[in-house]
Amino acid sequence: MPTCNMVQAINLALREEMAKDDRVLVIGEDVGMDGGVFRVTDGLLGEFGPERVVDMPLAESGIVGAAVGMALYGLRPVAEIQFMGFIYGSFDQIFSHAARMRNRSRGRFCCPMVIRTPYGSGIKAPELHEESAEAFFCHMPGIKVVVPSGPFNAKGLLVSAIRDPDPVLFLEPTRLYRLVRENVPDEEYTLPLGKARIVKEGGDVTVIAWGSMLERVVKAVEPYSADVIDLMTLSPFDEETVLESVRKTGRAVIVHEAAKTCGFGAELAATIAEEAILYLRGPVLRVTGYDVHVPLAKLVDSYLPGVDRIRKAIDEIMRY
Amino acid sequence: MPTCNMVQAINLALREEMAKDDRVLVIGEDVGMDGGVFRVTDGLLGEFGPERVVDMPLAESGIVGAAVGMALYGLRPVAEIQFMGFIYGSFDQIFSHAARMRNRSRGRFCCPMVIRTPYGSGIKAPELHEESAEAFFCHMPGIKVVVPSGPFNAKGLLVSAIRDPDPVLFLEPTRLYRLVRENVPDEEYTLPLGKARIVKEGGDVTVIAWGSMLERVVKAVEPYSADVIDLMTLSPFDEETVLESVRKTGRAVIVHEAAKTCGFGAELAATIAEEAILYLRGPVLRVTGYDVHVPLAKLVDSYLPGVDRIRKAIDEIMRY
Amino acid sequence: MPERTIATFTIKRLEILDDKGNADERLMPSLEEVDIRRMYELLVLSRTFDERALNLQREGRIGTYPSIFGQEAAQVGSAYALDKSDWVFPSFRETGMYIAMGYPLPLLFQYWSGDERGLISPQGLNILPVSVSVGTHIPHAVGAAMAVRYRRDRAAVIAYFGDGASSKGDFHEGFTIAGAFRLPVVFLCQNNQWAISMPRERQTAADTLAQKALAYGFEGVQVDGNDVFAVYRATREALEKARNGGGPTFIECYTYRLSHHTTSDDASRYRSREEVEQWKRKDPIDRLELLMEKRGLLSGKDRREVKERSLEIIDAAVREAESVPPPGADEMFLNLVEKPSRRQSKQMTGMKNADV
Amino acid sequence: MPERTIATFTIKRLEILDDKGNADERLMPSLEEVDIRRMYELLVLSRTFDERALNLQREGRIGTYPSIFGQEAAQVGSAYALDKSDWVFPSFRETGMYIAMGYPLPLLFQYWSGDERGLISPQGLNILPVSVSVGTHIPHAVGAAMAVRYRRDRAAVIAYFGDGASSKGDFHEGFTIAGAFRLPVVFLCQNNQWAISMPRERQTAADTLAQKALAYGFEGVQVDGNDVFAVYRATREALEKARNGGGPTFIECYTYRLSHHTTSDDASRYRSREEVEQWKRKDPIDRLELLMEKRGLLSGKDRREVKERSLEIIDAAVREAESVPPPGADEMFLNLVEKPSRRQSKQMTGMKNADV
Ligand SMILES: Cc1ncc(C[n+]2csc(CCOP(=O)(O)OP(=O)(O)O)c2C)c(N)n1
Ligand SMILES: Cc1ncc(C[n+]2csc(CCOP(=O)(O)OP(=O)(O)O)c2C)c(N)n1
Ligand SMILES: [Mg+2]
Ligand SMILES: [Mg+2]
Repeated sequence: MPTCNMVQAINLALREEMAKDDRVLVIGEDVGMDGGVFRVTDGLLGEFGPERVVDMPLAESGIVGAAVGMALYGLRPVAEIQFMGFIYGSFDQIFSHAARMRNRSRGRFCCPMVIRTPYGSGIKAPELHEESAEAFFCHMPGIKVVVPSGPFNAKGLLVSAIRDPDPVLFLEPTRLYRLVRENVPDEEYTLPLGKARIVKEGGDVTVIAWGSMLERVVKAVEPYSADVIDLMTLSPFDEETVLESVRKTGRAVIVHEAAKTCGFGAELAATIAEEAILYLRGPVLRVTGYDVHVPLAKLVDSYLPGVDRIRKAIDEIMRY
Repeated sequence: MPTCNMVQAINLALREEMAKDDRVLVIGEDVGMDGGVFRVTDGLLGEFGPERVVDMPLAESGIVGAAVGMALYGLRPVAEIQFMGFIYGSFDQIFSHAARMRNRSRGRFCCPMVIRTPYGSGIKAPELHEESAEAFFCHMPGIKVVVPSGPFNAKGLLVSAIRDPDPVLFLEPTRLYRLVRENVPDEEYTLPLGKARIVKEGGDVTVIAWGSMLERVVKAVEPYSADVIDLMTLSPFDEETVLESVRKTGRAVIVHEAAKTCGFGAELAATIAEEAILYLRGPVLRVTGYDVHVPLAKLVDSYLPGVDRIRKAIDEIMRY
Repeated sequence: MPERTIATFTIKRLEILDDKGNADERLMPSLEEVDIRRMYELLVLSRTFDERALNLQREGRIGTYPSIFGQEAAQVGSAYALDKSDWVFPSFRETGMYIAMGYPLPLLFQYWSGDERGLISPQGLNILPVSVSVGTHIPHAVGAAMAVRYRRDRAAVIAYFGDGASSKGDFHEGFTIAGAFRLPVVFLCQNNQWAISMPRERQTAADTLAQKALAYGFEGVQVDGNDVFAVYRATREALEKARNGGGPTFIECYTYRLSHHTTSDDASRYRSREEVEQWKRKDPIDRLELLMEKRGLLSGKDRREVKERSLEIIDAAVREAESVPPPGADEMFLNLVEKPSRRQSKQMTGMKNADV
Repeated sequence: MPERTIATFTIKRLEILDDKGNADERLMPSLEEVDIRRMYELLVLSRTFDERALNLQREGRIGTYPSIFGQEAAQVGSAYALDKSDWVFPSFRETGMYIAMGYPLPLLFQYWSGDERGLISPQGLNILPVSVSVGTHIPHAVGAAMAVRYRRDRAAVIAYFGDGASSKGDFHEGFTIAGAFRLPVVFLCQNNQWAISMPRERQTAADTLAQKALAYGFEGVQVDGNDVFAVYRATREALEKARNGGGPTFIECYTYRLSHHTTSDDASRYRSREEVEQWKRKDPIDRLELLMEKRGLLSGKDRREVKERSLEIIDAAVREAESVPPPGADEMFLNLVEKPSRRQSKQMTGMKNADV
């Protein structure tokens, strides 16, 4: 069982699925010869050829739209958007089409496709290279949103995403791409979409996070007995696991790096306020990015929720 | 003081602002000769000529992008998107540019512009003609989101939006366009952005809504003593008014027609759960559209929160 | 600026049948009499559908409807060139194409009455659902053509759209990709001179839409869109080219929207009656009738019979459509995704129980 | 298909200065010796900036940086044709344009080190901030040109972008609008043959990018982008045409990206060293030096002096940039909107007090 980082794990998932299923294709900008700007698709061109690893013109809407067309025809395209900040140009294709084709045709046609994109802060890149725009896509019926937090779950979740009969947005936290290595089986395994992972169990407080925030959350909860939940799938999210934990601990802290207002944390807090309020001892706290645009390198660390801010929130909620 | 419907009130606001300020232009599809598909810009072409009432090619991204360019140059364009379902094609321009220009240039350039668009259900139109996608835009720092609920406030809010130094998305509930008439002064008045309106005061429960849901909310609360809050501006929303009311009543119900998950109601509920939880007697309830795509004419009424569903929620919360 | 020329291009126009009913025999596609008769029937059936739909709308029996009046030849002529197994990506004004492809007429009425179930293409027909958002379906046709190529299938792909769509970014991105990969796709634009109130000349400064293909390195051609033979011929050749690896073709059918944009529109606000009258003289059905009469393919009796038969077909279709029980409210949760989420299922149950 | 021709088009290419340093005198724009010398200085300064930026990046003193190596003539030549009062909409690879327009160099280093404040154009210069999202700034230039027209100003507007950008939908929508309104805007494309790893030939099947202008009904021209005189001349004429109501022009500067895409890229993964070496022989600075030497405008000593002076300017700029204290954390809340919301203000205060 090889140990690999998240880039390698995702690469492995693509490789295995492509080998197994000739309907699976990879399309995107610089995914071929270059192997992707993060090298996630490295080697695929050599292994599967230019018909299955397709370098596309610089046209995000066209890329997603073409993936929709491929999926309608019966293929299972995996489209890469080079950075999440460039997915906005394909918003219309995702929401008006990918997410609605099954509905519009009453099941006659569907869009089994994955959109992969590097996501989130922490690489000190230019503007629009560090976006965490997950919440937009969680407000779209018809599409799933998945965020892995490590190499092992990245592979298992991506395989499930590729096999899913409906469109899946797969958000890869760039900060985690090469941060840790884990044992990642090169035999087949899948992780179910829509199921959260309990990272750590405890009785006093529930902390909910995903992607690159997990690592900070785990540090922040050290002094406490906390349930740490890694959602992994944001849409549909694992309500049961969240509510069960909150009903047990009576305290909830939500952590994400996106701007606070209307971030996905709002939905979590709202769900808790609707379904578990009688169990709560105190307010549902959100530790998030501020309501600003992700700043450039010099300030990005001040923007991101750090261990300190998360710890403070837990300190605060523990006073109830 | 003429009585007018919302279409006329908006028309009046445009007319007055254009007469007063030669920086104000109207651009969009069919806004000229045709006067807009809802006749909102009727007569403006005749009064101000084709340089200020500009029929644009069928290109939503180009329309918003051109408005950005005009605003950067010092004009105050009011761009119309023909239906909210077609705003998705300009999502990138709105979020990557209009909302960021001031930030990106550190205040050297800014985008005083308005995007008007008919919004919401209730006119039995084809697919994508009945979208209520407000929540997306409330997650965007740098842009305001306004929803009028009647002719009088439509005029006052639109004038404020046009004069605002930053971009404003102005969502016009199509169902209300011709539903009621109100006295609308043809002299100048403005309503401040970011300030909610208390439609009705009461002690037992707070019901928060906006746009076309208000009318149903007012009917639904009849048997109760309720605070009914019309947010009018969703971003930034009037936290104080919301929290003050909820702290008083201890019960909160949020009503909107957009899909529930990650709708703007989530942010409201989360804010209440964060800032006023100790005052709450029961859960924060959301009565919303279901997590599906707005269905066509035959089913749209089943999709929309009706008076019954809203009343049920109030009945339920009153049991606490 | 004195410089050297590095490229030259030409754009051509194809016309076969003029409005007096004369056909250019050198250009005439090889069609049996039975084909010509069938084309005529389809044209009349399309127009009859359209007339009935406008009436039904006025009576409140269907919703907003976009008339195809004047565009029948562009739709029937192109669809007649298609194989059943081809993949068709329509916009929202394609009744004539649906009819020529053999789509069940009751479904069309059902759809326009506001029931999504009207968009379930029968198995064996690869007609994608109506795309309301102008031009945004073009990349889907391109993606499907990539899939056809990948699968080494013989199918061709066709996308239908209007002159207004040619301004959308997705038109450009789709065309760029189609050209770059030389894909088996035909882009069929019905330039009906108007995008709601926007006349073609103000939509783009290009003299023809056909020349837009030059930007993408493939062929663009203008055809008389009221000439069912020219449309048929251009489409058939483009489809053959596509199937033989010759890459995409952009066909601009030069035609006219004789009616309002939709039943919600009032075209008198923005265009002259004279313009409309002028175009009425170029009616695609009239000129085919003239040709058929000259060739002894159509008597006065034939004409009446074709029209009566069309009326019967449409009557039956309306009856069938209106006998379908309305969808249950839970229909909106079905076919949203393969497996509804826990929350969606809860909502569906809640809806049935009239919960919050 | 035998049809009649309804339109013909030609695309031209402008070259003046060849890589041996010979200029076509008939095409040579009227430039004083001092202009030629100034152009040379700007080219050298641009390259010197670029070299230093690459070094600083390696030392970790600035972030990701996109080199302009090889494209200096396209940038300096075009910017030299601009008036200070013109409006410039750059993409992200425009250092040479900034330098030729007189943008403060320390600000550029500040920006590339990850400090937004480097994008505050001095009053009097209408250079918009770097647009990272490829091609999406094109409609802004178009809107500004609409405003120029509306204000009856003499300003012209120019948008800079690359070959890759020509595939984006916003390129199309912007060009469509610019053509439809005959706006005073110049589209300057640096076709440097690569969009990261995507070669120009696979970006689009069009033989030239210049011909894409045909789709929009205005002029497109290809120029040798390594020829500062051709670029200057084409831009100046296009700007004059714009100012005189002649509408938009699309200029394709045919050039080459001699370096990696950015400092994060490794171009050896996808292109051959031979290709790069071949293009090095077309270096835009070398050929200008040859011409100047032939004309007695440049001695070996002059060359050294220009380079030394450039190094000094860059040294000073780096020093100044690095002496600027880093932004305070509240900078991210300032200039977000004119008046921060209550929530934003609370967050800013909270941040200062290290609250949640
Ligand atoms: C993206 C988008 N923008 C706007 C509309 C509203 N709208 C519907 S049809 C239409 C005009 C379409 O013109 P054209 O493409 O020429 O097709 P035609 O209606 O003439 O068949 C417009 C603006 C839409 N449906 N989609
Ligand atoms: C919309 C968008 N998609 C993808 C990227 C990532 N990216 C940055 S530059 C680039 C290539 C741009 O090529 P070109 O337009 O030729 O400009 P050049 O880099 O050659 O100057 C890509 C794909 C981006 N910045 N914006
Ligand atoms: Mg049209
Ligand atoms: Mg390039």
